[in-house]
Amino acid sequence: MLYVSLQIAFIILTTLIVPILDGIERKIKAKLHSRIGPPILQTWYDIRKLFAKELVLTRTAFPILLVSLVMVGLCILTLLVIPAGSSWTFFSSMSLPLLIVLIASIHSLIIITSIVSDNLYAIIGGFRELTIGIINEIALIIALVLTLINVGLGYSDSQITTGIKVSYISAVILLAISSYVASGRIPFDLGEAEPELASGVLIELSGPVLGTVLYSIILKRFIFASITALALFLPFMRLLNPLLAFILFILLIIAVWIVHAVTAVLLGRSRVDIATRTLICVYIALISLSTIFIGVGL
Amino acid sequence: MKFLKLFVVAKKAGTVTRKYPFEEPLITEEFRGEIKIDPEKCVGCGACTLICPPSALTMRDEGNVRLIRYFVGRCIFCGMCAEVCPTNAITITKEFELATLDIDDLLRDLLHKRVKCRICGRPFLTTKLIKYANKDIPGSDNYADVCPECRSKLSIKNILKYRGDLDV
Amino acid sequence: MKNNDVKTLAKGSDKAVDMVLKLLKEKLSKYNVRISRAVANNLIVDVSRRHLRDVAKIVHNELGAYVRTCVGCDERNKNGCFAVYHIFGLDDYGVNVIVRTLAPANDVKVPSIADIAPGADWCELEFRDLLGINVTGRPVYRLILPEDWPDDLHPLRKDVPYGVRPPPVKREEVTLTELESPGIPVGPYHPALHEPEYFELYVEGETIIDVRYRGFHIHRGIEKLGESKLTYKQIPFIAERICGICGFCHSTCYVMAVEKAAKIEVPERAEFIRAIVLEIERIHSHLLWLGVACHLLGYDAGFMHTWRIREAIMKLAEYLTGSRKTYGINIIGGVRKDINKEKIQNVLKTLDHIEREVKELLDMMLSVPEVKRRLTGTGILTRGEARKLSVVGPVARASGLNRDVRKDYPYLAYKYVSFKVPVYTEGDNLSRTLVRVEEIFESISIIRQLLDRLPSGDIKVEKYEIEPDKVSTASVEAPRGEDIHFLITGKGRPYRWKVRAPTYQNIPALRPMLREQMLADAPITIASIDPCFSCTDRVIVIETRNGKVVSVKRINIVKLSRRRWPQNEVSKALRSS
Amino acid sequence: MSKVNIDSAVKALRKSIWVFHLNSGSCNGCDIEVLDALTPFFDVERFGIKLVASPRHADVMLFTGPVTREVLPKVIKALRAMPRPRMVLAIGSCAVGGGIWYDSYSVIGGFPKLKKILMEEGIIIDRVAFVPGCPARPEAIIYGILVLLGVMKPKSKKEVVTIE
Repeated sequence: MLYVSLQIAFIILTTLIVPILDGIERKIKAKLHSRIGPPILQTWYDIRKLFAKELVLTRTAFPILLVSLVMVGLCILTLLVIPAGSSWTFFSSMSLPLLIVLIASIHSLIIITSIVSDNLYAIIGGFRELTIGIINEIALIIALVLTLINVGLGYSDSQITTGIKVSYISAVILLAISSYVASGRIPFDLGEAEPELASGVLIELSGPVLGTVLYSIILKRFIFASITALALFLPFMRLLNPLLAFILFILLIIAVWIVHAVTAVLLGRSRVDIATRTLICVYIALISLSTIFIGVGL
Repeated sequence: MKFLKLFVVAKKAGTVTRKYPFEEPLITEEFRGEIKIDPEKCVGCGACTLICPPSALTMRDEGNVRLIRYFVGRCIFCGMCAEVCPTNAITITKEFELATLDIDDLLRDLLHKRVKCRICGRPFLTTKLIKYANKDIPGSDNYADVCPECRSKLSIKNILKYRGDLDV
Repeated sequence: MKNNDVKTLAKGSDKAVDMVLKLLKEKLSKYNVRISRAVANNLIVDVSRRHLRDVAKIVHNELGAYVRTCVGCDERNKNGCFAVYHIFGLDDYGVNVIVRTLAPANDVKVPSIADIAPGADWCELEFRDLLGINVTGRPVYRLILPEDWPDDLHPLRKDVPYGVRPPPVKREEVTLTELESPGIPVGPYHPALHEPEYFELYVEGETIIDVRYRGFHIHRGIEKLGESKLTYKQIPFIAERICGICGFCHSTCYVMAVEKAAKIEVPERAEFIRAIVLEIERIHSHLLWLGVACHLLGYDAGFMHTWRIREAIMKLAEYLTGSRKTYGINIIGGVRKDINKEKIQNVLKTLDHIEREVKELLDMMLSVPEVKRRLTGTGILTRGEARKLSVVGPVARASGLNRDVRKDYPYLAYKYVSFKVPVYTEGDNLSRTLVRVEEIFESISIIRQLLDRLPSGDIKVEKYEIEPDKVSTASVEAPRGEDIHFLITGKGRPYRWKVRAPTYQNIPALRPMLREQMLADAPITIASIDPCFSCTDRVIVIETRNGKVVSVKRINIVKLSRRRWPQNEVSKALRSS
Repeated sequence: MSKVNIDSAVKALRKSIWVFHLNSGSCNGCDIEVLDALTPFFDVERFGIKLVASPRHADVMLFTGPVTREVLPKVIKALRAMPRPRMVLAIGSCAVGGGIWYDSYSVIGGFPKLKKILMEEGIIIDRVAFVPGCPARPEAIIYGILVLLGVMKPKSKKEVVTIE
């Protein structure tokens, strides 16, 4: 029962704090720019305002609204699958494929949103997302599997091993990179690249539709932060009291989010061909390393 | 890895934001803002309206009124008017908070009374300009309240009278 | 003439002009030309229409002169003809060769020289639009005037009054059908361009295969205004507003042209002050560019920090001139504001501070992997293309052409200071960035030297007379390259005043630069010439289709993308990994 | 929209203002000052102001330039794409009064004249604030936005002085 209520608490908490986390991200960015920056609640204000705005129903606005609502739903479902710092109860062997399917569908929905649109920028943006997405999704899935193999792909709590291995570290690095890429931040926010595509996939949206899409994007960022956090946290999870684990897990997610935010400020935007090339090199190297490490039992 | 120096750069600079409007703006003592025309000193000669590049300062004569209009909305804040003003009536202030919701709020009008010509009764120069001219050119009072047209007629008449060609 | 002689020659001096005069007489002896000296370093070659092309060939190809610009002029009330002035610059001598051709009013056409000197392509179309002088032997189209402008109304003709404003015609807008139309106006308003301009990039997948430029959205009719409404004294202020970034270059250029024509001796102190302000403007402009470039590469931290540093320069400019931009201190005969001891101290202090900060920042900025990778090897302009198009400024210098007006056509106080002109040979976006970066430091050193040597004395002369019918030119090295003003004096105001801003000469170079590039690099490549459209457009615009930067129909792009991409990209990436 | 509606809609915007920058043929002076207002020294993001890339997303249009003949149809399109309430901040001498070229052959002459054309096209502008300056300095732009949103009362008033 405790686990169920913790999981529900996790979802409720998440849906409420993500705008604030985004606000913190903007504040961090501003600080690194030597300026004051917006108030922490700014993203919250933005979304609230967008919902109060006139709904301009372009030809494609309605399907996009539907898609974005489904996207928010999917994000919440995904949160359900991520164990909120307590146990494997929800994260059985069935959860892994479920998680993968959910993440893949979130991505394809974003791409659908842009391809449904008539706008050229949105279409180009969509195709860019697709290119990066295909490569990244594969790496993300492999990383998830590798991590779980390392901590002991378990059917129950007892099977989780606690020792830290080299192969575990390399798998977590792979997972951290691919989930960062999946979170759609600079240098990999190619689909929305403002300078050439004028916000790309978002260009045509306005008012409540834009609000929903923006909200689902930050929810998505939270999910990917929590996947990295989960991989880091799994080996220790069993050792802790559920409530403490829950709190620590949330804090860890916030910490990962902040690391993501800082990384994004330090870098510039990549280009679709450079990005794919770099990512493929890095992923192939890391995957083979992890496999070798597992093979030799390091 | 030099790009990590951003932390150093940002830390050294600190937060530089000026919290305008809660703090002072970043203006220097040389800044040229809105101009102010001192109605006491202005004589309505219109020198400023001739030099003003964007015609933000305009002059219009209507009946017995001369309108010197300063339209802040078109002003380029070059300050040439202050340089040419013969009476130093124009000063350059540091005012830049000029935004309004109504464009008419950006008008500054000076209405000068015009003197009626003693002879033909048509208004011509402003009262103050005549006073100003009299101060500088003594002895011009005689013709001060006569418009240029009548004045030339008058002088021709006087010359003719002097030469005795005309019986008056 | 031996090369050595040229090297030791004081550019633009009387001796240099005489040498060019002799050279021209020798080379052009077969043709029926009259060569005469105009004011300062200008030579006028009068040539009939029949020999114009031959003369252009010799001057451009044999003497190696760059096209500076060409100007049309309505001189019907003087000699019953329209005149065309082709201005060539001999950088080695610092002398302008102005080739004048007359076209009688009943047969208004001149042969084109655009195939000989591609740099003259646009200016020929410009006088065709604005003065109705036809150009033969080349494809012609409307370049400058709005599409709904009547065909037979040429605004710069002297018989067209200033106030003429044909009512806008409701254009039959070529809208795309419901399915094809994005329904949202993007370009000419596009986040990569801070001004309304229109580039059509034809893409295949993400690779640009061709470019079409439709510019001249900011044509405000400045030249007409200067020739028919304002007076000599008011024009410096409008010249300054040709461009809000390099405005002081324009006003300096204009006043210099007038001063040359009227032979006004400007006090040395004024020349120093002008040069100081020009260099301050260059620093602000280059920092601004650097910031925008960072932003276009998605590196906002770079943008924010360069602009933070730039703020000190803006404050300095206001402190010295009274305004953050459009300084308004240039007048014919000198400047309006003096620099005192206290100001010198403050300027030096700010410069030290800026130099330190910029160094540190650049070190950081150019080490960001994405910034470095996306600048290197993109947007290449070869030396050959650069020479052919007579490009100017940092664009020319990054492609291996050693051109700098400050050295080639010395003006103001630049002869008293020593500085280096950075030249790179790669011609890519990185070289253009590095040229600008080095220029920031050179400018700082120039200001220090100028302040150190600031002579005492007056800052302006008040009494002067401007004789009509003098032909004069002046040029200034603006942050974006060579800015040139051509002036024929008139009564109370210029008879003809033509402005050729640096971007005007550089935009045609974008085509070779953008081809075969990735779409993602288009914004930074376009920005790498530091385009200033408001300068370029003083006069103009066109465009039929509502703004879309990528003008491949939706269906096609989807098809193209499906065919060529992402599979292609992925396989390429796989191959190279 | 009635006046009351606009006032309440404007109030709702006070904490989150997304702006689109529309250059209608300006000299760049005001445009770089608009950008300057985003940078560390002025940092308008502290008011929740964000520059967006599409007029669809915009609450306030930052309007610069004297409206050249060529951009006129494009400017109209951009303003039409903006959702209501349409608020415009006309920045600089050109946008407010047409600038030096207010009566030139290829210039319409500033926002007030454009507004009349927009009325004929059936595009309603709910509120305009005028920010004089050549170029308008970043502080003046910030002040203008605050005036537009009704946070600050405008200081400028029409002055008429009669001299005897």
